[in-house]
Amino acid sequence: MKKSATLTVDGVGKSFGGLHILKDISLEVFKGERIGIIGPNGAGKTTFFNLLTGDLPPSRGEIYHNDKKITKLPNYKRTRQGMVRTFQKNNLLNELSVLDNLLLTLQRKLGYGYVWYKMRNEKKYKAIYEEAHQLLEKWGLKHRTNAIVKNLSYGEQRQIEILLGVALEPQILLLDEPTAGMSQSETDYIVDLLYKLPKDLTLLIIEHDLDVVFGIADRMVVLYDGGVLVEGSPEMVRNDPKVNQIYIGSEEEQIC
Amino acid sequence: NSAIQSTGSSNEQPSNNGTNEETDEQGVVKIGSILPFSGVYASLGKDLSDGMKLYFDQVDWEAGGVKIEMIEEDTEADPQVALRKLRKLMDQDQIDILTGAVSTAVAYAVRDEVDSNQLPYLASHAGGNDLTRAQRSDYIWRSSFSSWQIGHSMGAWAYENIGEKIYMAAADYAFGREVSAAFKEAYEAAGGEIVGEVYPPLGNNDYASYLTTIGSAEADGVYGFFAGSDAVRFVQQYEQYGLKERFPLIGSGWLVAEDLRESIGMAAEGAFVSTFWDYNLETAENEEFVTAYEEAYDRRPTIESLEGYDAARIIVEALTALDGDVQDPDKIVEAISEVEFVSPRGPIKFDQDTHHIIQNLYITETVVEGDRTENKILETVESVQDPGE
Amino acid sequence: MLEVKDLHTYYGESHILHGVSLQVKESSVSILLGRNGMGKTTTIHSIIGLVPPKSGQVILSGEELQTKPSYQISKMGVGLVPQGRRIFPNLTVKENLLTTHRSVKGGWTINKIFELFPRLKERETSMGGNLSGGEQQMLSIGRALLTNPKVLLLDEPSEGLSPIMVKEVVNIIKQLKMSGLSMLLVEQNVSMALELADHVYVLNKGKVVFDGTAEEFSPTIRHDLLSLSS
Amino acid sequence: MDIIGAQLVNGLSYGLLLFIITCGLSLVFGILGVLNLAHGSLYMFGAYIAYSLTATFSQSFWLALIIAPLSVALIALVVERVLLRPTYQLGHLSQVLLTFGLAYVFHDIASIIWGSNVLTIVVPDVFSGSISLFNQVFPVYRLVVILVGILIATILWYIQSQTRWGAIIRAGLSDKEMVGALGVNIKLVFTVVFVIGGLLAGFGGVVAAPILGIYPSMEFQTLILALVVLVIGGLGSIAGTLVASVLVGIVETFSRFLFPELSMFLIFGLMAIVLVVKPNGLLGKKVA
Amino acid sequence: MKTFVSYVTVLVLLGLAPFVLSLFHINLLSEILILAIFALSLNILVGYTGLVSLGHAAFFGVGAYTAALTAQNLSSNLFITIGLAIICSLIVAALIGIFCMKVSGFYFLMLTLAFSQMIYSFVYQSTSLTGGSNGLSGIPRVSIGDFQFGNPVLIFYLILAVFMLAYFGLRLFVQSPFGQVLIGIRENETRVKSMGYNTGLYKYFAFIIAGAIGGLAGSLYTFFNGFIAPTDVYWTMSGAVLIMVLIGGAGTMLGPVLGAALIVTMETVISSYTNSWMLIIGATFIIFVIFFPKGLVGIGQSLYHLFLKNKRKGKVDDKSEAA
Ligand SMILES: Nc1ncnc2c1ncn2[C@@H]1O[C@H](COP(=O)(O)OP(=O)(O)OP(=O)(O)O)[C@@H](O)[C@H]1O
Ligand SMILES: Nc1ncnc2c1ncn2[C@@H]1O[C@H](COP(=O)(O)OP(=O)(O)OP(=O)(O)O)[C@@H](O)[C@H]1O
Ligand SMILES: [Mg+2]
Ligand SMILES: [Mg+2]
Repeated sequence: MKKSATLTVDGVGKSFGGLHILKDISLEVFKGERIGIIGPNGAGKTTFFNLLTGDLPPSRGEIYHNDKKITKLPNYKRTRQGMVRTFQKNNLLNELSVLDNLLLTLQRKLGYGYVWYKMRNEKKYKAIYEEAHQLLEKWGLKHRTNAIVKNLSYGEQRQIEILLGVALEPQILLLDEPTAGMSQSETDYIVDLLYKLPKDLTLLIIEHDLDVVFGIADRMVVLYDGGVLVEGSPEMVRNDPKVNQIYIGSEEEQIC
Repeated sequence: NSAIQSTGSSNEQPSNNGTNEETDEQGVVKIGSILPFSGVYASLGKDLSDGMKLYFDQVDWEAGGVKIEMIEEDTEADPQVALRKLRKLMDQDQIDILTGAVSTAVAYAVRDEVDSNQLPYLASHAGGNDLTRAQRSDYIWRSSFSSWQIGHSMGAWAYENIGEKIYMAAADYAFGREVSAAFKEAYEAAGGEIVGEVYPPLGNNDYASYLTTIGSAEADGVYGFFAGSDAVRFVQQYEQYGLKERFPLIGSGWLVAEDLRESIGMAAEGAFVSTFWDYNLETAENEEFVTAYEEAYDRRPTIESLEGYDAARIIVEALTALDGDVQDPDKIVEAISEVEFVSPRGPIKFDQDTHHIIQNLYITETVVEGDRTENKILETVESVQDPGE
Repeated sequence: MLEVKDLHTYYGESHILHGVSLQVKESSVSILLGRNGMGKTTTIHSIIGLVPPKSGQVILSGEELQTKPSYQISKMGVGLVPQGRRIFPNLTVKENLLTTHRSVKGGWTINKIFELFPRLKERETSMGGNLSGGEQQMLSIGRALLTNPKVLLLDEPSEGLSPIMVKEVVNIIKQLKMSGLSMLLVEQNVSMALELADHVYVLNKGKVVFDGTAEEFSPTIRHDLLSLSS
Repeated sequence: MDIIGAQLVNGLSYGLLLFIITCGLSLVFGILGVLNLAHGSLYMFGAYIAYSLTATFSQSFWLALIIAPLSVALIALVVERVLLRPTYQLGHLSQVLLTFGLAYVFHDIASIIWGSNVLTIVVPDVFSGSISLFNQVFPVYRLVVILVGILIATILWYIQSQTRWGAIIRAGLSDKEMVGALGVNIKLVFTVVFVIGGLLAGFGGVVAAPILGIYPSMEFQTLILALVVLVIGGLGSIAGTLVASVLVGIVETFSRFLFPELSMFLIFGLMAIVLVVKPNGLLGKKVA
Repeated sequence: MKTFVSYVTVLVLLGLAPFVLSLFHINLLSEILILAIFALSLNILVGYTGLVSLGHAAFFGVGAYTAALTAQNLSSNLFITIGLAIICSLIVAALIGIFCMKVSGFYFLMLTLAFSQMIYSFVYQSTSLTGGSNGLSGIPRVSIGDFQFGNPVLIFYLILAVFMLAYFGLRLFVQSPFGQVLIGIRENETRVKSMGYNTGLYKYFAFIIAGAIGGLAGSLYTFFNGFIAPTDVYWTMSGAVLIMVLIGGAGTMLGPVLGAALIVTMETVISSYTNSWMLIIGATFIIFVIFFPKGLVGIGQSLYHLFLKNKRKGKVDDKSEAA
C-alpha cells in the first residue's frame, strides 16, 4: 500500500503548548490525485499544511514522500523535492516587482540559485526571463509585470501568490484557500488554470468556496476537532449530515 | 603642490624644506598642536591649550624675532583621527614644530609619521614609557612625565611611611599598568610586599565589588591608580565602603587632581600621592604662574595647564636660541634638547639619551582646609631620571 | 446616514478613484461590488481616512469627514472590518478586543462578542497572530463591533470563513441592520452580499458603473459587469 | 561566606540601578518599536540638570528628583513631536540613525552648558549614612536604590500588562494604521509613551548620578550597558528587563570579584550565550 | 553603455588625482576609499540581506591586526599580508556567523555587537600581542618582492586598485542570482525559503563574505597608517560604518561609497573649525533621516527624476491618466 502512495501521513499530530490542535491524522495521497480539504475555522487545516511542508515540526507521527521519510526534512528541501505550497495569508516579496518575485522563483527551479559571478539580466538568462513572461501572459498579469507587489490590490496579490507556487512545476501542490479574496471572474479564470495543470500533479487544496473545491477534488477530507471526520468522494461529503451540521450549515441554502 | 611632487622628494629629504623658506620670509613659525578637545579627555586638552596660550601671551607670541602661530587640531583622543590631523598640519599648514598628544596611543600613532618626516615633536602630556625608550626618535622630546617616574617615585616612600603590605588597584589600560608596575618595582625593591592586585576596566564607574574584595585583604595600605571620573568614583566609594578608616590610600597625583577634588569632596582627605607639580608648591615661579593663570582664566590651573605652559616655554626658548631660524629640523631638536630652566614645578632639563625630561617629584597629602581639600607637600624626590629602558 | 460625493483618490501619482459617489441610508446595507483592483478597498480607506481623498466629500449625518484624521472619524461612529483582517498579532484575543472597546450603554461588550463567536472565547488567551484565518476574521469583526459604530464598513468580511460561519455572519449583519446600524459591505461572495443588500454599487476602474436597488441588479447586469470580458 | 553575601548585595543594588536606567528604554522600544539611542543622553541630561539644581540653585536633592525628570520629559516631548514623528513610517533603522544623531547633538550641547569636568551629586543626609551587613559597610543609598527599583518595576508591569492602555499601546507597535482606524489617537499615545520614557531616563540620571557620577561621554557607556540589559531580558518585556538587570548586576559583580580582568568580556559573553540559547532574550516572545 | 562611460571617467579622474591634489587630499582620498570598501562590505549585510550588524568593526580589526602582525613578524609581502588578513577575518566571520545566524532583527544587531566587543576586549587586553590600549605601531610598509609601497602615493594606487576590484566584484555579486536571493531574504525570508532556497546558508555566506571584505579593508588601513589601535575595533567604528551605509543609501552600490566620503570629509573638515563637530554631524544625520530618508543616492535619484519630469512633463501626465 505504502509503495504506490506519493505522500503518506502516518499518525501525525501537533500541539502548541497544551493545545492539541491536530490529534492523529493518517492519510495516503496517490500521484495525480486532487484532494480537497475542508473543515470549520480553526480545525487545523493550515496547521496540517505546515506539517506537510516542514514549516512546523509535527509533535508526533511520520510523513513519507515517495516512501522516503521526510518528517524532519527542512522545508526548502521538500520544495526541491517537488512539494510546493501557497500561503493562506499573502506572503510575497512586497517591495519587489511582480517580475522579480517570479524570477527569483524560476531561477531556483532552473538551477541558477548559487551562481554569484554572473549578473542576472535578460541577455544572460534568457530561459528564466522567457518563462516568466510566458507565465505572466498566461495568467493575465502581463500588465502588472513591473508593478511593485505591495501596490497591487489584495485580489491581485492573491493571484501572484498562486502563480509563484505553480511556477515551480511541483509534483505535489498544496493550495491554502487560493481563491479567497478573488472576485468571481478571477476565480473562474484561476480555477480553469488549475484544471489544466498536468494530470500527474498531485493537488491538495484547502478551500471554503464549495463550488471550487467540489469541482476540482476527486476526494475530500473533512478535518474536525483535530482529526479526520469524513473522507470520501465530494458527493458523499456534500450529503454527509455531520459535515452539513458542522461546516456547511443546516439548511441547504444557495448562499455559496 | 601636488602629492606626486611632495612624495618625490620626501623619500630623501625632509618634506617641509621647500615651504620653510616661505614662512621665513614672513617671519612666522607654525606650531601644530594635537589635543583632544572633544571626548573623554576634552578637559585635559583644554587645560593644556590654555596653559600654552598663557605663556605665548606672555611673550606676545614672538620668539627669536619671529611670530608664533599655533594651529590646534582636535584628535578626539582617537589615534587614527590624530594621524589624519597630523597629515593635515604637515601638508596643508606646513607646521615647523609639533606638540601635544594626551593619549599615549596618539603619541605612538604619530611617532612613525613624525620620525620619517623629520618633524620636531615635543610631547606635552602622553606618558607611555616606550615613547622615550624603545620607540625613541631623534625628533621626539618629552616635557611632561613618564609612567615610570610617577609610579616609581612612590615606592620607597610608601614602604617607609605606610607599611610593608600594600594592595594595588589600577585602571586596566597601558598607562595604569605601567605606573603600577613601576610602583611595584620600587616598593618591592624597598622591601615591601604587594599582597594583591586588581585591574578594573578603564571607565568602570562602580567599584563596589572591587572594594569588597580589597576590604577583605590583609594590608597596610592601598595603592590606587585612577584618573578622571574613575578617580572620583574610586576615592568616593573607597570612603563609602568604609575602607578609608582601615587602610590609607596612596596613588598618583591624578587620584586627587586639582580639577577633581571639588567633586570628590571630603573623601579625598588623607590620600598620599606622588606628582610632579601641585597647586600648593611654594616657589616664586609657581606663585607667579598660578596668579597669572587665575587672572587669565578665572579658575585654578591643573597639572595639564602647567604642562602646556612649560611646553610653550620650551618652544619659545628653543626658538630664541635659534634666532627664529626653523629651516633645519635637526637644529630645532638640538635647541630643544638644550633648554633648561626653573619651571613652576621646579628645575627641569632634558636627558640627552632618552629625550625625556628630568624633574622633581613630590609626595603630597590631602588635607582639609576650610570647606575644601588641599594637597600639602610632604616630601620632594629630586631630579628623577627615567632609566630609558 | 453616510454619503460619499465625487471622491478622487490617488496613490502618489496614480489616480485610483475617479469620482466615486455612493450612499448608505439609515439602517440599511449598501454593497459595493467589483472585480479585483477596481478600487473598493481604496473607497473604504478614503472614507475612514487611511488614504485621504484628494477631492470630494464624505458626509456622516451632516458632518464632513474627509479632512479629519482616521481616529476622529472612527470616534464619530464609523467602524471598520478591514480587508485581510489586520488583527494585532502580538496581542491576545482578549487584548485585541480590549483595545477598541468603547463602552456605550446597551452596546457591544466583550462578553457579547464571545457569545457571538464561541470560538474566540475558546482562544481567549491565544496570541492574535497564532489564530487561524477564520478565527482572525471573527476577531476582526468583533473588534469593529466593540467600537459601537453608527456606520460599519466591512471589507470582504466573509473571506476565509467556512460556509456555516458565513451564514452566521449574514445573520449577524441582518440583526445589526434591524438594530439600526448602517453598513457598507464590500464582497466577492456576490450571492451572500445580495442577500443582504438594500442598495448595490458596482465599481469598475475607480468609477461607479452601477447604482441601483438589489432588485434592479438583475443577473444579466451582474454578468455584464462582473465577468472577465468586461 | 560573608564576602559572597556582601557581593550579592552589591550585585543586587547594581542590578536594580541598571533597571532604573534601562526601564525607559525598554518601555519605548517595547511599545513604539523605537530603539532610542538618545536614551543615554536623556539620562545624562537628568544627571546634569540635577547637578545644577543641587549645586547651584536650590541645594535640594529632593527638588532635583522632581524637577530634573520633568525637564527631561519636556525635552523628550519636543524630540518626539518635532523629530521622531515624521519618521514613524520610515522603519526602525531610520529612528536608530535619527536618535544616534540626537545623541551626538546632545553630547555637545551638554558639554557646552556644563563643560567637560567630572561632577558629582551629593545625596541628602538621610541617605548618606552606612549600614553594616555581612560584616561589610554598605552606603544606605545603595539599599534605597534597591527599593526604588522594585517599586518602579511593579508600577510599570502593572500598567503594561494589566490595563487597557497597555494593550492599546502594544497594538500600535504592530499596526499603527489600524489602531488609528479603530478610534485611538495613536500619535498622542506615542507622544505620551515617549515622554514617559524620557521621564524615566531623567529619573534614572538623578538616581544614578551619586553612584556612577557625571562625566563627559557618560551617556554612551550607559547606553551600551542599557542595550545589553534590554536584549538579555527580551525586547518589550518589562519583567524581562528586570530579570536581566538583576542577572547582569550579579554576574558583573561576581565576575569583578572572581575574574576582574574579564568583566567586560563576560557581560557580552553572557549576552551572546543568552541569545544563542534563547534567540528572543530571556522573556521575549516571538509571534508568527 | 552610458554607465560604462561614466565609470571610466571616474576611474581616470581618480587615477590622475595624485597629479592634481595635494598630499593631504590624497591621504584623505585613500582613507575614504578604504572606508568605502568597508562600508560596501557591510552593505551586503545591511542593504542587501537585511541583517543590520553593529559589530562589523570586528572583522575590520581582525584584518588590520592580522596584517600588522604578519608584516611585523612574518613578511611584509603584500599578498601574504592581505591574504592572511582575509583568511583570518573569514575564519572569524565563519565562527561568529554560526551563532549570529540563530537570531534575527534587533537581536542580530546586538549579538554582532556582543561578539565584536568581545574581540575588542581581547585586543585591548592582550597587551603583549596587540599592544593593548596603546595600539601597534612601527608596522613596516608592505612590498611586493623588492618593490616597497614606500610613500602615500604608491599606497593610494594600491588602495585604488583594491577598491576597484572590490567595487566591481561586489556589483557583480549583488546583481547575480545569488545576490538576488539575498534581496529576497531581506524582503521576506519565509517566502524565499518556501521557494526552495536554503536561506540559512545564503545568509551565512553573505556574513562570511562581508566579514572577509571587511578584513580586507582593515588590512589596507594598516598599510595606510602603519599603525592600528583598539579604537578601530570598538563599537563606535561599527556605528560609524553603519552610518556611512545608511546616509549614503543602503542597498545601493554607490551609496556606501558616497557615505564614506561624506562622513570622512565632514569629520576632518568640521573638527578643524569647531570643537562641537559632533553637534554638526549629529544634526546632519537628523536632517538626512527627516528630509532624505533614502540617503545621498536618494537625493541624486530625486534630482534626476525632477529633471526628467520637467523635460517631458506632458508624457508623464498621459501615463498617470492611463493608470
Ligand atoms: N503557533 C500557534 N500557537 C498556538 N496556537 C496555534 C498556532 N497556530 C495555530 N494555532 C491554533 O490552531 C488552530 C488551527 O489553526 P489553523 O490555522 O490550522 O486552522 P485552519 O483549519 O486553517 O482554519 P481556517 O479555515 O480558519 O484558516 C487554531 O485554533 C489556532 O488558534
Ligand atoms: N499603496 C498603493 N500604491 C499604489 N497603488 C495602489 C496601492 N494600493 C492599491 N493600489 C492600486 O489601486 C487599485 C485599486 O486597489 P484596491 O485595493 O482599492 O482594489 P480592490 O477593488 O479593493 O481590489 P480587491 O478586490 O483585489 O481587494 C489597484 O489597481 C491597485 O493596484
Ligand atoms: Mg487556514
Ligand atoms: Mg480590496
